[in-house]
Amino acid sequence: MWYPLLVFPLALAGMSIAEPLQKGDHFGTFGPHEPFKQGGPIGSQTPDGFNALGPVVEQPIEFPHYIHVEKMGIDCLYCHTYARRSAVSGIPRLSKCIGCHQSIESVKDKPRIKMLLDYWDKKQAIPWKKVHDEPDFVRFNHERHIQRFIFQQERPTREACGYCHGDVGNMTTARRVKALSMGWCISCHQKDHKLNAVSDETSHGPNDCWQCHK
Amino acid sequence: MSKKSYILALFNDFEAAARAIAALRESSLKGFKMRDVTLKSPIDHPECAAELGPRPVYIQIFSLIGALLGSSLGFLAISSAQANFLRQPRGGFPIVPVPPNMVITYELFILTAVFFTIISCYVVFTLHHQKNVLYNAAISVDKIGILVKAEPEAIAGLKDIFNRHHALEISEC
Amino acid sequence: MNIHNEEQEVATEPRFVIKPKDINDEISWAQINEDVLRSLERPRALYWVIFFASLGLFCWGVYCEIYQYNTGLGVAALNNPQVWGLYIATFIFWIGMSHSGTLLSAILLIMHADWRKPIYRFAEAMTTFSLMTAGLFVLVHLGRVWQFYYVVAYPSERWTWPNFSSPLVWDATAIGSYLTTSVIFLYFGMIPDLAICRDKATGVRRLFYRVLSVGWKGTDWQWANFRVTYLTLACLLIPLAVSVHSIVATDFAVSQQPGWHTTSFPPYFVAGALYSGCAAIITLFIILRYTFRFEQYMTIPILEKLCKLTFAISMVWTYLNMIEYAAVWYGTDPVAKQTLIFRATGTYAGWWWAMNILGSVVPFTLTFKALRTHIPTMMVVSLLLNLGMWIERFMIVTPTFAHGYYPWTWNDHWWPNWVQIGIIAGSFGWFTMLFMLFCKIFPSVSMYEVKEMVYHRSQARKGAALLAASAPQPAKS
Amino acid sequence: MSFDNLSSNWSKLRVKRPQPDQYKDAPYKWAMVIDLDACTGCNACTTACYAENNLPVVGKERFLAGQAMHWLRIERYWGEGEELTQEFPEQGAEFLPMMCQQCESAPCEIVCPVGATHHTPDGLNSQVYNRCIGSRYCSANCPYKVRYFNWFDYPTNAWPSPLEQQLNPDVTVRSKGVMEKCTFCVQRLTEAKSKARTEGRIVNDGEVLTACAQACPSSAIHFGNLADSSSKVAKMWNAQQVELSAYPQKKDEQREKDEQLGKNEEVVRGYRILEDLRTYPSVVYLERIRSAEV
Amino acid sequence: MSGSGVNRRDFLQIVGLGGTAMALSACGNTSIESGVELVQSYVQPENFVVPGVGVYYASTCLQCASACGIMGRVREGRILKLEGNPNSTISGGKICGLGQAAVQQHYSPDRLTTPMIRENGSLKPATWDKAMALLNATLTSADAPGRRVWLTGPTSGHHQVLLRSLIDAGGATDTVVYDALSTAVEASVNRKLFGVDHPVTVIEKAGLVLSFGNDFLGAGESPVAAARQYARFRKAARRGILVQIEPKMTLTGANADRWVPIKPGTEGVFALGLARELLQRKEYSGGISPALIAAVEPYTQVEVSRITGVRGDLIPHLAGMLWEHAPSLVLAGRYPQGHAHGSRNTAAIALLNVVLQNQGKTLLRAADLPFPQLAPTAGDFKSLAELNKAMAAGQVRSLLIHGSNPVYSAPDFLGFAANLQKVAFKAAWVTELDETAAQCDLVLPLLSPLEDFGTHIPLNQSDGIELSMQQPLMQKLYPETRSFGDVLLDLLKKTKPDSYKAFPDYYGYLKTAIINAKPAFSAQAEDEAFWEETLSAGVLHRAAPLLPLSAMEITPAMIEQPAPGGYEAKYPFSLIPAVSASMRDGRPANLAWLQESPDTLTTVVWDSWAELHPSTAKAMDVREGDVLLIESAQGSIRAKAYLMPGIHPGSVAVPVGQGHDAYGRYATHIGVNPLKILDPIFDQDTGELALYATRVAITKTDRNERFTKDEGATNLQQGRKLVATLAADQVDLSKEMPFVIR
Repeated sequence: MWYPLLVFPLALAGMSIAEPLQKGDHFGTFGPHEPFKQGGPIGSQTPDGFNALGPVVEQPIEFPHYIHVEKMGIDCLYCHTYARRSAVSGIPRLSKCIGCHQSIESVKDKPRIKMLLDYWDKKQAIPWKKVHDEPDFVRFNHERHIQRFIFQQERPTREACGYCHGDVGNMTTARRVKALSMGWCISCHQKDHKLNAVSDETSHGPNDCWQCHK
Repeated sequence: MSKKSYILALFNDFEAAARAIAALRESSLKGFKMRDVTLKSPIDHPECAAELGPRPVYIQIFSLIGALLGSSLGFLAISSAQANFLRQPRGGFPIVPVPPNMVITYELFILTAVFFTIISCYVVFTLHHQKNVLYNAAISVDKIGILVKAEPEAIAGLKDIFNRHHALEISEC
Repeated sequence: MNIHNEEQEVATEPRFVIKPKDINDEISWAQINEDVLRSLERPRALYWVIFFASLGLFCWGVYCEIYQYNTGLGVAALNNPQVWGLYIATFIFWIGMSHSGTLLSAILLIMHADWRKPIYRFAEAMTTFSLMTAGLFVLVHLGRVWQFYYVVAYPSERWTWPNFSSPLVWDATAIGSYLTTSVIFLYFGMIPDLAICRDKATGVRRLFYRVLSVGWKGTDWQWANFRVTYLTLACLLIPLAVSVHSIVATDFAVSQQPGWHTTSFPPYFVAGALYSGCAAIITLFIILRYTFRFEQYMTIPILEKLCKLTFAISMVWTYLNMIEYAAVWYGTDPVAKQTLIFRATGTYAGWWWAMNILGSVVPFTLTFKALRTHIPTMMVVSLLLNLGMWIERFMIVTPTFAHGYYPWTWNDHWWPNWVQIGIIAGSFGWFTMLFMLFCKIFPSVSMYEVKEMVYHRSQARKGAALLAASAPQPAKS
Repeated sequence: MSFDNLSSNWSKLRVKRPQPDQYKDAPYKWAMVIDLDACTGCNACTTACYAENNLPVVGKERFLAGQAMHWLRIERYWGEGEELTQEFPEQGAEFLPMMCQQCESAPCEIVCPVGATHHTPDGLNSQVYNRCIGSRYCSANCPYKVRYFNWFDYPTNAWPSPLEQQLNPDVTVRSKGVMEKCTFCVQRLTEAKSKARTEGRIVNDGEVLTACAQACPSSAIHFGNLADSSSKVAKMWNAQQVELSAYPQKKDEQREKDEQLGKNEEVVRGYRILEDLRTYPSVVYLERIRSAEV
Repeated sequence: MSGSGVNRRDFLQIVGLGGTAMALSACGNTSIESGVELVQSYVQPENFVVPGVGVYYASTCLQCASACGIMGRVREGRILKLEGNPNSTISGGKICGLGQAAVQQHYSPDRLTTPMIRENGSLKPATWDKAMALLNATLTSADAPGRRVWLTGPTSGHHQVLLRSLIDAGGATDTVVYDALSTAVEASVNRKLFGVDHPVTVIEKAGLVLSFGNDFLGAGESPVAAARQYARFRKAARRGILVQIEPKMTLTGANADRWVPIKPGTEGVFALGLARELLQRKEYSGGISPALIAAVEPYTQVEVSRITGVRGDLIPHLAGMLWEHAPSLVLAGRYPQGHAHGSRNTAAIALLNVVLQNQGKTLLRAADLPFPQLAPTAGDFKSLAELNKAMAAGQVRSLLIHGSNPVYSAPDFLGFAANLQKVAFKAAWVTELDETAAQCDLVLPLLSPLEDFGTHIPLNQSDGIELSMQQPLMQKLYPETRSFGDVLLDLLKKTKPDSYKAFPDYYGYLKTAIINAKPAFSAQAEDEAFWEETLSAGVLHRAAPLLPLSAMEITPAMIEQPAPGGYEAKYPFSLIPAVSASMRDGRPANLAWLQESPDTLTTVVWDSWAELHPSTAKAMDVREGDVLLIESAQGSIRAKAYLMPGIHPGSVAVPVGQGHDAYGRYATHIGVNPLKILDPIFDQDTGELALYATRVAITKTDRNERFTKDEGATNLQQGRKLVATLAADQVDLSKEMPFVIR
C-alpha cells in the first residue's frame, strides 16, 4: 500500500525513460532504407533494447529460410502469400512447396525434401509450430501492415517484414527476435509514418485499445 | 584543544535541576560553556529547558518544502501522464480532468509533507546524537539529569556545584 | 533567583489551571513505568486462548478467500446487479474504525485536551490495524486480484496508466497515504516510551527497542524537536484523515446510482467514521482497563469524557442522516425516492430501522451519568453502536443495488452466503490478532505523556494552593 | 517531452464530451435503431449473440443465482398505467431488447480504476478484458445494468468438448474475474474497417452488421455508421429528430408543449432510454405502435 | 467420393486447433506459447480459402420443417456460426434462434459416435458392418410375416424418394410419418374447403389479420418467413392490424393490436357469430348458400358471448373493421384444431375467409411442384395410433425409426413404450441418443445436419418454386457417423443392385438427381458448373406466380358446433400444452442455448411451469412458485405456478418440450412433459389427437420454489420510459425513412 510514493517520482522517471524510447529508432541501428540486418544468426540478442529473443522451436522439417531467401532471393510474400490478404499470414500450403520442388531434381534426395514429398504423398498438412505467437486477446492484422509498408511506402519486403520478424532470411527455421510486446508495438505506432513513398504526409498507428485488443 | 570530559548529575525534580542550572550559569567556573550543558528528562519540560538558552527548531521549514513539492510536481506528473498521447485516450483524444487530479494532488501534498517532516526530524536527531556519553537508565524513569561537557580541570568545580544542589548521583568520564 | 517568582509564573501559566481529578496525581513516575511495562510481561493463559481463537478465525477467513480465489467470485453469492455485496460495506466499516485514533490523538493534541494521554496510544494502534484490514477487503473483492497492481501508477512497459478520474484510484492513493502517515504517527509518538523499554529490557528485545528508539536520550534538543515534529504530523494528519473518508464517500457520491448520488455523503461518511471509531475506542478502553489493570490511568472520568464525545458525534451523524433522507425525500429524483422507500419498507426494512435506532436512539444512554459510568453497560452500548454503524454501511451498499435505476434487474431477495461471512469473520480475527500482538510488544499506554499529565496536575495543585495562600485576606470589620 | 505536450495542447486536453458535432469529421460513429413496433420478441438476436460472442451457458443454478451472461436480453413488460388494471393484456406484451447502449458519456468509463473500459474513436464503449481487474465498479455505476461479470472460470467448464470448437477465434473467451458486455460485435467492425482501409474507402452502409441486426427476422434492429450521413441509421436518427449529444431533445420539449396545449400532433417515435441521466446513448428505440381502433 | 467433392472436403478438414486453443487459453495473464500452438496450414485448398478469413457455405436448416436456406461461417475448417441465406425466399438472409442453435446440435458433447447394438439388455458399441448386416437381414426377408415399418418425422426431398423406392423394392412394408404437433386437421379442412392442404397465406397483403390462435411468429410452420412478412405487413403504407383470439397468449398474440382471450374450443362459435354478423351485409351474403346462413343464425351476439366468454360488442366492431380493412385474412391455428370438434372449429373459421372473399387476394395456392415425389410429407398422429394398435397386436416385426421420438412425445394412454417391446426388431437413426432410440435394438449414428448432403422442399412455397440444398459445412467430427442417405442407398444396392450401383454414394446420387432436375429450373449451364452453382447458391429457385384458390361447397354439417360445456366437475380446468418457438415438440431440448434463452413471455429458463391467470391464482390462493399438482384422468405432473395475465382464467398452460429422461446432459431431468397426461380425445372427422381438449384438476402443494427466470422483482417500468406505446393514428410511418425490408 505504499505505492502513492511511486506516482510522483516514478512518473517523472517514466517520462524520462519513455521519451527516448519514443524517439528511438526501431528500424535498428541502421537507417530505415539501409539493408536490414536485424535479428542476425540464431543466438544473437535483439539490438532494440527489449532483449526478447524467443525460444528455439523444433519444427517438423528444419526449413532453411536462408537458402530460399539469401541464396535463391525469393520474396517473402511469394510463399507467405496470405499475409497481404488476411489478418493471419498463415503458412504456405503444401501444394506451393511441391509446385517448385517436384520439378527441382537436384535436391530431390535431400532428407528434408524427402520428408516434404512424404507429407505430400500422404496428403497430410505439415504440423508447423507457431513461432511468433501473440497473447490470445491480441488482434494483429498482417494485411494492414503489409499494405502500408510494402505496397504504399514501397519498402523492400525483407525490411518491412523484418521490423517484427527480424532478418529471417539469415535463419534456418524462424525464431522470434523481437519483443512483440505491447510497449514495443506502441513505440512504433506512436511514430509518424509516411502515407506513401512519395508524399511527405505522415500518420501514426491507431492508439485505440480495441484496435489490437479483442 | 585537549580532550573534553563529561559529567552527569541526577536530580530528583525539575526545581532542583533548575536551581543547579541557574547556579551553573552564575558560577564563575572556567572550562565549560552553557552551550555544552544538556538537560535530560523523562518528560518534556520547556520551561526548565529554557534556562539553558534558546533551542531553535527548523523542522517545519522542511515540512513546508515537502508540501510545496508534493502539490506542484504531483499535479504536473499526473496531468502529463494523462496528456501523453498514448496514455489515456478517451474517444481517441487524451483528457486531463482537473478535479480528480486535484484530489490526488491533495493526498500527495500531505504525504510528501509528512515524509519530509519525519526525515528531517530523524536527521536532527542523528545530528544531536552524542555517542557513548554518560546516560543513566533512571532518566527514563523519573530522574532529571544534567550533562555537562567540560575541560577536565573544571570537573571538580562542577561536581562541587551539583553537590551543593543535592544531586542524587554524579557520574563522570 | 527565587522560587516564589517562578511559582507565581507557574501558577498563572494557562496550562496549569485546575482540572477535574481524572487521574491520581499522587502516583509516582516509577509506578507508572512499572504498571505499564507490566502489560508487556509474559501473558496469562487467557491471552493465548483469545489469541489462538482469533488466529483460527483468521485462518477460516483465509480458507474462504482461497476457495473464492480458485473458483471465482461467484461462490460468494454475488451476482448482477449485487456486484459488491458485504465486502465493500465491511471495507467502509473498517476505514471508519480507523478514524478514531487520529481524532483522539491529533485533534485532542492540538486542542491540548490532555485527558487523551492515557488512551491515545491504543487508539492509534487501532487506526493502523483497521486500515490494514480495510486494505485486505479491497484485494478480496477484486475479480483478478493477481492484477491489482494495474491500479498503481507506475510507468509500465505498456505505456498505460490507471484512470486517475476513478474514485477507486483516489481511494488507493488516499488510503495508502493515510496508512503510511498513521503508522509513522503511531511510531513517532512511541519513541520516548521505546527508550524506556530499551532501558528496562534485556537481550534481543533490548536490541529491538534500541533500534526502534532512535538513540532517544531525552535530551532537551530531542524533546524540542520531538514536540514540534509531533505537532506538525498531527496537523498534517487531521486533513488527511478527513479527506480519506470523504474520498471513500465519493466512491458512491460520484456514481450515478439512486441513494448514492448525494452531495452530503462525504461529511456523512466522516461523521459515521468518527462515530464508529469512538464507539470502538470505548470497547477497547474497557477491555484493556480490565486485562492490564489500568484502572489507575483509564479512569472513569476519562471514560465519561469519551462517552460525551461519542454522544456529540452521534448527534452529528444523526443530523446528517436526516439531511440525507430529507434531501432525497424532497428532492426531484423519483428513483432515489423509490430506493429510499424500498429501504424503509422493502426486504431490508428491518435492518434499516435497526440502523436508525442503534445509531440515533441508543446513544442517548450516554447522556445519563449513571449509565455512562457503569462499565458493563458502556461495553454493551459501544458494541451496539458499532453494530449499528456496520448495518449503516450495509444499508448504503445493498439496497441501491437491489433497487437501482433499471427495474428489470431489481433483485429483492439477495443475501450473502457463508463465503462472504467467513471472510468478514476472518477480518475480525485478523484485527484482534494484530492488536493483541501490539499490546504485548509495545506499551499500550503512553508512559511519558501520562507522566507529563501527572506532573502538570500536581503542579496545578501546588499552584492553586499557593494562589489560595497568597490571596489577600478580607479586612475585618 | 510530456510536459511540452501538456503546455502546448492544454485547451485541447480540456474539452468536455460529448460535444455537439463531435463526429462531424470522424469516419465512424457506430449507432443503432431498434424498432419496438417490429420486434416480435422471438429471441433470434439473443441466440445470435451467444453464437457470435462466445457467451458461456451458465446453467440453471447460476442463472437462478442471477449470474446469467446474456449481453443482449429481451425484457417483457405488461404495459403501464391503466392497462395494468385490466384483467387481460389486451394490447399484447411489450418487448424490449436491451444491450449496452454505448453511451457517449458513459457512467462506467469514468469510474474504471484501470481504464479497461474507455471510449473508442468510433464512439464505442470498449471493454479491454486483459486490462480489467474486476473491481465491478463499472457495473455498479451502469444505469442499464448491461455489464456482465465472469463470476466463474467459464473457459474451463462452459464448453464441454467438442462444443469449444464452435468458439469464435476473433473474440476472446473471457476467463474468471473480468467484466464483459455487448461490444456491437467489434470484431466484425474492425475486420470491415481494415478491409475498407486497404481499399482506401470507409465502410459502406450495410457492409457490416452486428450479429443481432443480421439475424433479426423482422428487421427490428438497424445498425450503421452515424457519422456517414447517407447511411440508413443516420437517416433514421434524423427522421426521428434525435440529436446524439443533446438533452433534452428539441422534439420532446415540443411534444410536452403540445400536450400542455392539448394538441394531439403527429409525433416521431424515436427516444433513448434513461436519457435524463445524460448518458447520451447510441441506441435509439422507436416507440411501439398499437392500433387505437380495436 | 466423386471428383469435385475432393477440394472442398479437403478444405473442410479441421486444420490445426490453433483457433480453439487460442479461444480457451485467452485472457489469462499472457499466454504466449511460442512453439506450442500449431499454425493452420493446408495441403491444397481452393484459391479463395485464406486462413483467418471466414468462408460462407450455403446449406439448409433442418431444425424445423420450414427448410430455411442458411449460410455457415467456416474458419480453419470449423463451422462457427449460421446466418440466413439471402438467396432463400424463405429465410431471406434472416435466421431464428432455433436455427442458430443447430451448431450446438452439431458440436453436442453427447453425440452418438458409433453404432450401438443391444446385447443382453443393454446397448453396446458395434461396427457398421454388423449393423448393416442386421438391417439387411430384416429388410431382405420379405416373406416372413409381420409389417416392417419405417417410422419417420415429416420428410421431403431425396431421402423421401429413396425411402419410397426402398419400400417399392420390398425393403419394408410401409412408412408412418409422425408429427407430435401436426396440423393435419387444418390440412384436411383446407382440402375439403379449398382443395389444397396448404393454401399460401399472404399476410403482408392483408389489411387486417384475424388469427384464431395461429402462432405464425412463434411456433408456426415457417416462423422466419412469417416474421419477414409480418414486418412488411406492419410497415405497409396502411399499417396492418393484427387481432388474435386464443385461450393462451402465444408469441403472435403478444404482438397483436388486440388480444382476445377465449374459452378453449369455442373459437368456432365466435367465428360463426362473426360470420352471422357479416352475412347481414349483402356484399358478403352474396355467394353463400341459404342453408349456411340459416346454420349461423342461432349464433347471436348474446349467445356467442355466453358460450365463448368474449364481450359481445366485439363482434359487430370486428365485423366493421374487417369491412374497412379489406382485404383481410383469417387464420386458424393449433388451438381451434385441438378438440373433439377440431375440424368443425377450423372449418367455421375458414368459413370466414370464404365469407370475406379472401381467396385469390390473401389466400392463394402455390404453383405445382415439377417434381411431386420430392414434395414434403406432413406428419400426423392418426397413423402413429394405428401403428401402435398394430404393434400392440404384435403385427409389426420390425420398426425403423428416423427423425421421430414417439416414446417421448406420444401420450401415456397409447402405451407406446410398452408396445415397442412387442416389436421384434427396432432400429433408430439418431445423432444423439433419445428416449425412443434408447429402447431400440440397433441405434445408428447419423451425421449432423451440418455434415450431410440433402435436398429439402419448404412446406410453404409462398414465392415461386424452391428446392433447398443441404451440404456439409465441415468435415465430419466422428468417423463412425454416416449419412442417412448413404445408409438408404446401401440398403437399396442390396435390394435393387442394378438400378443403384451407378451411384458411389448419396453425394453422387444427389448430384445426378440435381443435374437431371436442370430442365425444371430451365438452367443452361454445364452439368458440373450447374452443380457447383447450385451448391454455392444453396437454393434452386424458379419464379412461379401463386394461383387463385376456389372455395368448394360448404355444408352446415362441416361447421356444426357441439353443445357447450358438459365437462365433469372433477376436472375444472382445461390443460393447454403450450408449444414454444424454441422447444417445439422437444427435439431441441438438448441445445444449451435454447434452454438458456428465456421463454419470451415468462422469461423462465431451464424449466417447465404452469401458467395460471392471476384471478384464478387469487381464488386458489396460489403465489408464484407454488408447486402445483396437475391431474388429468390419465396421470399427473408437478409444475411451479407462474401468474400469467395472458391466459383464459379457465385454463392452465404447461409448455411442451421439457421433461426428457434420456436426451443428453442439457435436456434430461428438466421440467415435465404435459403431453404425457393428455386424454384420449380425438377429432371426430380426422381422428387426430385433440391436443387442447384435456381437462385437469389443480391442487396446490405446500412446496414453493423460486423461478429460474430473467425477470426481476418487478414486471413494471416503475415510471421509467423503457417501452413506450403510441396509438397508430399519432404517427405517420411514411414520414419515417422508408426502407425495403427483406
